[in-house]
Amino acid sequence: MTQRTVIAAALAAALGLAAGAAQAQGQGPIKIGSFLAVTGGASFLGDPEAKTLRLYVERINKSGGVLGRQLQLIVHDSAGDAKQAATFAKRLIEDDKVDILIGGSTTGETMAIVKMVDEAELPFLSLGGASVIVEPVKERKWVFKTPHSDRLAVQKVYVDMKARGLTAVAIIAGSGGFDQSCRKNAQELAPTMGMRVVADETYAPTDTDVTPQLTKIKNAAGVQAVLGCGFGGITSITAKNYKQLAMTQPFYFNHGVGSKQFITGAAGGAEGIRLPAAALLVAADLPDSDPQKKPALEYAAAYKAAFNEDISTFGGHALDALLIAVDAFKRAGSTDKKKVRDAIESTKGLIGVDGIFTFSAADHNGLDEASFKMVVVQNGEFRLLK
Amino acid sequence: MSLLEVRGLTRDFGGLRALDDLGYAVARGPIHAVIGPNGAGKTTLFNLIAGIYVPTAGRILIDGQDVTALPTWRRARLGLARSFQNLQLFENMSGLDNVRTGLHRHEPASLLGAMLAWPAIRRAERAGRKRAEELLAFVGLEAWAEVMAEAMPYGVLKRLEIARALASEPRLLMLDEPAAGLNATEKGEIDGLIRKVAAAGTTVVLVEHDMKLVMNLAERILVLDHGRRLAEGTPAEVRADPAVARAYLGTGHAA
Amino acid sequence: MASRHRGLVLLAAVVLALPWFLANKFHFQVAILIGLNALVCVGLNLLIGYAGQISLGHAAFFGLGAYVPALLVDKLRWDSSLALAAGLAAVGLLAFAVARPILRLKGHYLAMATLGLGIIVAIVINRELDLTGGPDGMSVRAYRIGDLRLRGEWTWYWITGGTLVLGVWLAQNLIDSPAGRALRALHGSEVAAESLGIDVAGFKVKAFVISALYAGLAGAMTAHFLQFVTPIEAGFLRSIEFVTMVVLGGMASTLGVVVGAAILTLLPQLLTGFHDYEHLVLGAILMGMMIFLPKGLVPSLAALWTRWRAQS
Amino acid sequence: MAEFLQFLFAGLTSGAIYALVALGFTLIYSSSHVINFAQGEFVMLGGLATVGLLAAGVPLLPAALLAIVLTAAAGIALEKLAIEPARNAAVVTLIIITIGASILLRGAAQLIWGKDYHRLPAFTGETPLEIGGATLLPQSLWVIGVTILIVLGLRWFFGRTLLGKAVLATSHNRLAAQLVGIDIGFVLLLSYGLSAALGALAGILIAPITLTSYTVGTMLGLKGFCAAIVGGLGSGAGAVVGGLVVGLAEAMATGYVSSAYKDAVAFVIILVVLVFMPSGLFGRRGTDRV
Repeated sequence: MTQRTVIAAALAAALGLAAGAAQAQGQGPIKIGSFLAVTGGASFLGDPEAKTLRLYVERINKSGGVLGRQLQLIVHDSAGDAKQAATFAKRLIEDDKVDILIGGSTTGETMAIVKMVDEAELPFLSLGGASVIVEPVKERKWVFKTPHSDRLAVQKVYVDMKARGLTAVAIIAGSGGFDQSCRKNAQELAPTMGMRVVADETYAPTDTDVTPQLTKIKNAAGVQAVLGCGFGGITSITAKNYKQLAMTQPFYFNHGVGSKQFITGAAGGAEGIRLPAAALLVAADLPDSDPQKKPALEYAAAYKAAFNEDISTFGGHALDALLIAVDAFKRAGSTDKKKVRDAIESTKGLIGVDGIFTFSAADHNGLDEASFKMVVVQNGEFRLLK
Repeated sequence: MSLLEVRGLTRDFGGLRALDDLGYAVARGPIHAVIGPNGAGKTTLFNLIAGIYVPTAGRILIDGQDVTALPTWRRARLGLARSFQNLQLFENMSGLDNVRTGLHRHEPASLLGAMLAWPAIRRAERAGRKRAEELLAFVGLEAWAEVMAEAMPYGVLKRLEIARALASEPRLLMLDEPAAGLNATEKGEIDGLIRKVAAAGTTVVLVEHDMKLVMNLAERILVLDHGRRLAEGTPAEVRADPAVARAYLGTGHAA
Repeated sequence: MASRHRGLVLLAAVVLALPWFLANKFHFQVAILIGLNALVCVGLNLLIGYAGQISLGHAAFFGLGAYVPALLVDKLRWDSSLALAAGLAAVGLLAFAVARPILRLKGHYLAMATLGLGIIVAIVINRELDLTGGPDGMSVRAYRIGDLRLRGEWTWYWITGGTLVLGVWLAQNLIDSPAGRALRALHGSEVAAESLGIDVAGFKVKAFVISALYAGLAGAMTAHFLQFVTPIEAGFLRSIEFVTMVVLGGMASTLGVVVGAAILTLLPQLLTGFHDYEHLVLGAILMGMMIFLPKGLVPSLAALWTRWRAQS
Repeated sequence: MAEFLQFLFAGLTSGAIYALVALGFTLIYSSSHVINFAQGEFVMLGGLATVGLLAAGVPLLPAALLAIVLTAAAGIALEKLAIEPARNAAVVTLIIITIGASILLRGAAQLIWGKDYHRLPAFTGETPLEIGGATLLPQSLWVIGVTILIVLGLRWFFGRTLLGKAVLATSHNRLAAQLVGIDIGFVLLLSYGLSAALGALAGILIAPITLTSYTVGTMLGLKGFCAAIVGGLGSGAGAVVGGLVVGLAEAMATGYVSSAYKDAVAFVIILVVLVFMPSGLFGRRGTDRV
């Protein structure tokens, strides 16, 4: 009968039977549940997101909390795995009975739970990039997202290319979800924006070298500009290889490279590369009149002080989600899920670090496009492209 | 027709010719033995007959049927069974299950049927269990039925291997050094066991170094040396053959 | 009662009793995922535990089992059951096609070949963006039987529990049969098995296909239950997870692998509180268990229990 | 021609990297018949430890040496604490133990050095060399050169030194080696230590090219395993040939076919090689002796 004992013990321990789970609603802290890709391939997203949430929940609590209640943050590491994300989301909803969900660092993690939050009728702020997360809005009553749509990133790049008279673009993209979404957008947007994709190469995020792919692009006929889609160490390698091959076409990346590591890792190869990024990345370059400058600089300073790391734009997505949630709780005057959802949907002019948010029944992303800037790497720093 | 016949059997390992153009026939009935000094090609011959090795040249016939191209398991299904020089028991199974595995060629082996617990298979299981228990008793191992093979002493394993081979009700049983590593008492038991098997109608071919045992048991003996036939005949004939004596004395293997 | 049914009855009792102890939908979801992983492991155990053939690529079959029916329903509007049958047929065919050349290999070479096969399938699912949605995964429609849509934890708990019990029953029957002994025999000694008339290559192929079908069915059920699937389900790490479940719980012990599946499915839930230390602890637990209980949890504990009983 | 040369350089560089990792696999497999799935983590440890020590103000050379020593210690600890106690366990159990070790090492690295990726400075500058219209980074020459030196060194070690012969003897027949007085325990510790040191050295050499982070070990380990298997386990020359075959095939497939399935190339090669040569290109073909 050893088997039964083992099973019973394991289940009892795991499912927390002993714990008196149900807590009186409304009396204790406001619970914010989060599942993020803190480790694994997408940890470049999840790690700063988790750090930011912890940092700011603590700060908010120190200054008295929200509605006179403390915030309680529960973060689970999904490691970027959609199945794991779905299970943690279920746990947050059913077991922890959270008042709002923030998370899903990636599109996959998010899409795995959109049906779940709809059934649970729980407000959910996603940090994923793809626009399908909030579209069609009719089917996404409870889902909102804070990052700029990754489609917008490509649009920005194309607009900049066209302004320089470059219309024939080569794509070099990683095989991850974030990268492939960018690649797909680049292909789909090209005809409507008067661009032509003349080369399309792929690499794995674990590759050690991309010179073969770049050599093919270099030798392809008529390439006027190159767009890289990716994130992490491999983007630095790409930039380095680009320089090694002495390629001369203007090189663009999507917003995945918006962190200082990209520049230092590329050993000079990042110089001159352009990318779209939230204003956060170049806050110092913003005019003082820009309403985002102050909060962005403050966030950068606070993050650096707490973790001794430079901010990335991804942590900003989490901060904005938290700010939107807190704002909604305040305006709803309670944690009633329906009221909080409505409050989020009626958010107006909220100044976040990603931009200014104005949600509506027709727009669950709510970001103004103006806050998505084109940035260039100059002397080893991200600078606002003027 | 001979139960087993090999014609022109040759096998090279790299540059070494282990068996050279050997002709050999085994008639139904008595106990046969293959002897010879170390490296004479005895085990190679067994492995060629069993189908573990592919011959470089030559043919192998069982009951007149050419089996040279057949894989080992098909030859086994024609009624060829064997024991191994360096024991090949199923260590992950009990004594009884080892013997039951020997019944394989007479049992319905359908996976689907087994999974769905078809009555025919359950019936075969009950009958097989009984048969295996009988065989264990036959070799005197009733007490070892539920012991895992990995926990059995050497002498027991030797007999278990024979019981397992017998379970397939072979026409021809090949025993590779059945007495090797056994003490005098155990050798006596094996001797008796082989006689019992032969008496029950199974043709036995054995490779053995123990000349006393061979001369006692075998009715016909093939002597190999350097992969060639040196002599063949009754124990008395072989004993009298000067070439045999030379070969054995030359390598220090006095009979 | 035949001894092979004792474990089955125990399992069925656990499945029947468990809902009394499950407080909410999350608990049910974890229980369902345990059951589905256990289903994979019961099949994989036939291959690894009994037939002694390692596979580091079974997530490929799990993933195909999830994707093929999902795609047939989504793109071609097939009936769910028809799509499931087609999915299983595809899994079985692939397993059958690759089994013979691959299973000639032994030990680490076999491990590498199965690993390679798994990775290739995962890469294909990952790369065929237009078809599968790529790395971000795809939504899966609820399983329909006529007008009935199979949805919700309660429904899937009983479907999973029933399938698992059935799967264990089939596996136990197989193990305790001539064919099952043939599988164990080729694990013990291939040459002896051949010499007894066992078609070693054939049985390896059959064990491979059957274990692939278990994985494929579990994959399809997982996708239908979660209504979402990503290429991670077909990936290398998932394959390793399945093998670890089998080895951890106890090779050649059907109840053992169910326990192994339970432990490994629960661990992320248990360890999530360790935050940054989670992987450190997970690695230490895996190593510790395998070092101190090398035959797996259930067989090792069972042996201890017998010894303890014998002493007292 | 320039194009071909460029693919060739890329393939040689990657191939040499895979070969270095594969040599580590080979070393451990030779002595203990264990496939160490934590081999890639030694590569990661070597690179990250050097980065960490550099950041702490240690100059490059002592930092690298210290990192190699630390990683070798990790290898020895793995053998002593995890492999040795489980030496009689089944192959698959040992695989799970080394996988557990790799999860543990990755978890530890992530705690110590964080999740960012880092770069080591190139040993002799970043200015690419131009050869026949193609370019090659000086660091690639370092990788290729050191790989050649290591292969020669290992050949000397196994062929000319008593210790090396003891390792070989242990690999062929552990019992016999023990009988002639070889200290098996020491030989095993040595080969794990050496293999870890080799991994660390690889990690340091390639960090200027590939960058390094706590996750680099996984795929490098897999590719190294691939290379070791293609070459035939237990053969040093096989490991190098295997590494080059995989690296060159990836580069040429990317260059002349398509990059979409680049990361599948190594595994397709594995399947093709194993179907036709079940023991790899240089592996010993065993016949069952019964």
